[in-house]
Amino acid sequence: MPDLGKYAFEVLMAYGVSIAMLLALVLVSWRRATRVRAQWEKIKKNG
Amino acid sequence: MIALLLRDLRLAVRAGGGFGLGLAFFLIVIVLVPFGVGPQSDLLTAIAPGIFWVASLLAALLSLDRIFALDFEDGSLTLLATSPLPLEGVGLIKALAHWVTTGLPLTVAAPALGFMLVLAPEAYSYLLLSLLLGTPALSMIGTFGAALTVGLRRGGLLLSVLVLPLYIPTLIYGAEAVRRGAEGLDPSGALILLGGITAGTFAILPFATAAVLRINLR
Amino acid sequence: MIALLLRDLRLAVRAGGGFGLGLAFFLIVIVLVPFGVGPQSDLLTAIAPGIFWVASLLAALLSLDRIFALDFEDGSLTLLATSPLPLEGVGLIKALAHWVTTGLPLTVAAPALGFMLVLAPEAYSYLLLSLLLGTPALSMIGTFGAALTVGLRRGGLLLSVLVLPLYIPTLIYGAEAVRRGAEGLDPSGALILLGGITAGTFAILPFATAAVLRINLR
Amino acid sequence: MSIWKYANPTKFMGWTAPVLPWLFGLAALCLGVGLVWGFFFTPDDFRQGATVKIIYLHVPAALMAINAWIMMLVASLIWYIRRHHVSALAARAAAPIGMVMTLIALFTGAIWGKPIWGTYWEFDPRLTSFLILFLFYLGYMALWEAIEDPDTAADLTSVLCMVGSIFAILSRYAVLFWGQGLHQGASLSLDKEENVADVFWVPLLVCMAGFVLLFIALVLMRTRTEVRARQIRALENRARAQNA
Amino acid sequence: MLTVTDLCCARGGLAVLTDVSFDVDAGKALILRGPNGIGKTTLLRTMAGLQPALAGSITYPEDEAAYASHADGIKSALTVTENLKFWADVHGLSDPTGLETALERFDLTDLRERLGGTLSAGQKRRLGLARLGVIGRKVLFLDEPTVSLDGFSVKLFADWLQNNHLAGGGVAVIATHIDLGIDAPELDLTPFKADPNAGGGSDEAFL
Amino acid sequence: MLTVTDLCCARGGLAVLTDVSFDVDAGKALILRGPNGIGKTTLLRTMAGLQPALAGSITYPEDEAAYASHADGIKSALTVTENLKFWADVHGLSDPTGLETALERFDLTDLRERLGGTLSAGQKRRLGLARLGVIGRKVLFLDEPTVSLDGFSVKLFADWLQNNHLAGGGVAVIATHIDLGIDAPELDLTPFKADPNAGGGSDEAFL
Ligand code: HEM
Ligand SMILES: Nc1ncnc2c1ncn2[C@@H]1O[C@H](COP(=O)(O)OP(=O)(O)OP(=O)(O)O)[C@@H](O)[C@H]1O
Ligand SMILES: Nc1ncnc2c1ncn2[C@@H]1O[C@H](COP(=O)(O)OP(=O)(O)OP(=O)(O)O)[C@@H](O)[C@H]1O
Ligand SMILES: [Mg+2]
Ligand SMILES: [Mg+2]
Repeated sequence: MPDLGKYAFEVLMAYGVSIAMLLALVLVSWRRATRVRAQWEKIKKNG
Repeated sequence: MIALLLRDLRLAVRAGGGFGLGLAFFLIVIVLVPFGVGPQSDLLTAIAPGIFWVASLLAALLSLDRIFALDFEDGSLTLLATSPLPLEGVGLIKALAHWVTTGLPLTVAAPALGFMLVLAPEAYSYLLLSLLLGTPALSMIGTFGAALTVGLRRGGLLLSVLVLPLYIPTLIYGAEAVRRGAEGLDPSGALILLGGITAGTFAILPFATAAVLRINLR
Repeated sequence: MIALLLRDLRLAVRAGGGFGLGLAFFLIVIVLVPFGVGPQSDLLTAIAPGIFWVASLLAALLSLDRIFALDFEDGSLTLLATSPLPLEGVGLIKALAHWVTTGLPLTVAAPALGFMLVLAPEAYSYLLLSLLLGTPALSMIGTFGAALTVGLRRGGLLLSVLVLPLYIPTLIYGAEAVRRGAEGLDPSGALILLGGITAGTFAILPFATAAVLRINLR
Repeated sequence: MSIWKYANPTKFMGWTAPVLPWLFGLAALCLGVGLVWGFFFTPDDFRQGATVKIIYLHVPAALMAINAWIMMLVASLIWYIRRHHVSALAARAAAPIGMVMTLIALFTGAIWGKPIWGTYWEFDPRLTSFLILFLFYLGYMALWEAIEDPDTAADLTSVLCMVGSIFAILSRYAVLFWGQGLHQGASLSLDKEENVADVFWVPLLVCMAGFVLLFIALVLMRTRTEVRARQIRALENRARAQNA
Repeated sequence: MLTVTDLCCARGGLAVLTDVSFDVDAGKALILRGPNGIGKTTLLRTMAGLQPALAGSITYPEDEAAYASHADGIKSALTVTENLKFWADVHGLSDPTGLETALERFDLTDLRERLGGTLSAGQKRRLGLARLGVIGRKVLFLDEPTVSLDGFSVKLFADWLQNNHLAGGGVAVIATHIDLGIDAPELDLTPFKADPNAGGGSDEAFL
Repeated sequence: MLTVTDLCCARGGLAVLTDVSFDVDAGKALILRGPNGIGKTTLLRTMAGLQPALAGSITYPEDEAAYASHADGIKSALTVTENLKFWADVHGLSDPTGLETALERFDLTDLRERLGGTLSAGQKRRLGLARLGVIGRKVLFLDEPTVSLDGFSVKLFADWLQNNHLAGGGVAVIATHIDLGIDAPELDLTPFKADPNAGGGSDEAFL
């Protein structure tokens, strides 16, 4: 862990929140992708 | 009654993102003010409490005309009037649905927007509290106004003119509470009065709303 | 085209006082701000140019959804689309009618309301001039927004969300011109840019409006 | 055979399926390397201290926020002129990503501002124009959500995107009218003398590559989802027509 | 079940119809006829309690009236089922079989998941009529119920009216210009037209 | 005068009708028939140029089409005369005699100073039809023009259509469920119903 000095809070906060936002975006996209795909396969199968 | 509330909320969500939009308008008014007033942050801090309340009021106002207009135009309101639901209940539910789609999201979001107007840090909690206490009154008063103007074309603008004076006490106490909070004074007096206004409007206005609706449906 | 303009103006006058209402809303916003912000006059002087412009913008905004909505609902718009009038012309005329009923009265009245916000005396003429130059752009941009959302229920709120970011340049130049006037600086740069925006919107947006209307009428 | 054939929905679904995992892998690799390098293995700036490390998120996010809008503009034009469905759907898919990028840039910028300028928020032209960009994303997405018919939605949002772009540029110049703000100008110019020192520069480049790759991967994945959703809609419509 | 005595009704401040009297027994329908503008809509709205009568009396069991006109109260953003279910709920009848029956009787089963806004004119009308099937009201006031319906759908409606509604002891007053194919007495309103000089209405005080 | 060849039209992303072809000569009318939801409205809107055709061609003299549906474009705040005059002006025909004739033919003379909003359903419809009389268009696409009209008014309309419009060399395509009493060929649209599997429409790309 590097020494972030008196700005530790700011830097960690920036990294934490940004990475969380990116992950949330990926997660949301992926969840919707799987859900829509499942729905599509169901419909495909039924006719 | 629950059926009506659920239907209204569902319609709000389906027809173009209901929840988000009242909020979005609020956000945009908050954003516009600095564009108009200019970028000096001490000036913004000074006007922030007032602007937040004026913006909530305008966000509430803008969606008022839709409270009854759509139901009036497609005939639902006539059908509701001949249904077993009392019109007082209809008025109350409509106000509630309006608050849930407009006042509530705006209240929750306001603190997050404080930075835009460089709001004083002490004022955040009072902003939340005053909006929570005051916005239901805005919805109820607005519902009454919407009922007054429901049959009229171009009712929207007339509605604002009728409703804005009725909004003034709520606005004054609401903004004053936040301002006192920002300056470190005791805002409890203003908050109590705000709560009183809300309680009073909900006690009286559903009846006025129903009376006015009956006249407009004739 | 003249027939359409006359009809729209006549409808505005008949259906609940068209001319008066945009103005009344403007007035009421100007009145509300001191209630929200509190009565310190130097603070009001500082924010007056911005508030005047924000209020004009909101007054314009509030009546936007009616530009096409009524004609759409009663079928007139479909009939106009199959009439010999080009839809570009319809868009232009609608913007013009909106300006005459909203922007123009507001421009004329604004200087008379200056005292409410303790506007600096030097700024009065620039307030008038900037509103005269800028409000037509607000109407034209708003007409485009109204055309975008014409088919949608609850379009009113969505419309504001779409239109407000488009209003920002006009707002900035307009308020800046008045502020510079108030501070005794040279506002001609801002005024020229304001005029440029108005000219530009009137050159481009009627076409976008027509395209969008055609899509919405499908 | 032209490149347009890849814009056919079925073709599109075909060629993106195998590409996608690679793109995600590459994006994760670049981001991981870049961010770890930036966070752990770069020195502090002599003036800003540890806060320079924020640059590895702030700058790529800011770049992608603008580029996403440009991509949407291009996609909108393609839809409007050539009516390739995938193009419209890709524009729709990109908007939320662009918005998140804008948010990241705003957020990291705000956090950075506190130690450097002493305030989280200031109406500086650069900052303000990002805020306006955020509003444009908001309106664009709201319009997509509000319209029932997908083709109408595609048409209207593409016109909005075109008109909006003009006004976004106008806004950019309008905020400059307030005068020069606190934010530094572009220092990633080709003229290397004035650039950020190499120690910061290389990991920054890696991060930027990571953001670009992530953006592409996400757009493809989200576009695939939109295509699927349209396929479902089409199948349902057909089933309904058969019943009626 | 429905008794109207010496009813006068007004529209726009002017008396339109005077001294209308009739009786409708349980299980019977009455068809209102008359040229455009004679006052059929006005009469129906007055009977439904939507506007006050100038004079005369209307009696029917309380809380049993329903009114239907061109404006069906159909929400474009709700599906057919949701639309119907809402009205059933408002009337306190959330029993799903009633809803199913109504969907079936008005040939809406295939359209049940369609949004209200995507129906054709006649399909919308059928939905509006199906509402009458789910609210369980006995006294119906119907204003041109079969506008835009094709022949088959008109029969569906007549059938429902006769075999479900009337057979169940309901009554209906229907204004229409076309032939519904149900056997019911007709009442031509032309003789009841108010004399323009007769007064009545809120304008009278000023004449 | 009006030629439609192999027309396919779509609604809500799905093909509704395919391969519709017909000719209407000057002075003739065509009546469209078909059950609710078959696509009459869609066909008329496509022909009027309000929505694009999927395939096929429609030819008629340019700037001669007029479309009329339930939504008449009547402004409640304008009088009957003002409403008509507006549409005449928009079509560049400000000649007052045309307006007078139209008022007379549709029995609106007594109502001329009434506001649009105070008309009864049938009177409104007559006003909507009178609009067709003042705009001087030759190719009319009419969607259920006689909804809510009483027998007498239907005759007025049929009369105007036959003796003024068609006799003057116009053509008309009319969708209706009732009998208009004009002698014109009928076209049943049922055989042209699009096969749900056939594709077409914007959904096709996704199937
Ligand atoms: C919310 C606030 C902020 C926003 C919206 C913002 C926006 C941007 C944008 C758009 C860029 C890319 C410009 C380009 O590549 O030409 C950028 C770059 C940069 N920003 Fe910010 N910024 C914000 C706050 C800050 C703060 C507080 C700092 C710290 C002092 C900062 C430092 C930088 C630096 C060092 C760059 C590097 C790229 C360059 O110099 O061109 N930013 N910012
Ligand atoms: N907006 C829409 N989205 C999807 N489908 C639609 C939409 N509007 C209409 N439809 C469907 O398209 C078909 C054709 O509708 P259209 O309105 O043309 O029928 P119509 O023949 O005019 O019927 P009617 O006699 O009831 O007026 C119908 O099955 C209808 O349900
Ligand atoms: N708001 C109003 N103000 C003034 N007069 C009105 C108003 N509404 C209707 N009228 C008039 O009242 C009379 C009765 O109208 P009503 O709508 O009851 O007729 P109707 O028998 O239903 O006709 P239709 O068969 O055309 O529907 C008509 O002459 C009409 O012009
Ligand atoms: Mg009637
Ligand atoms: Mg139809």
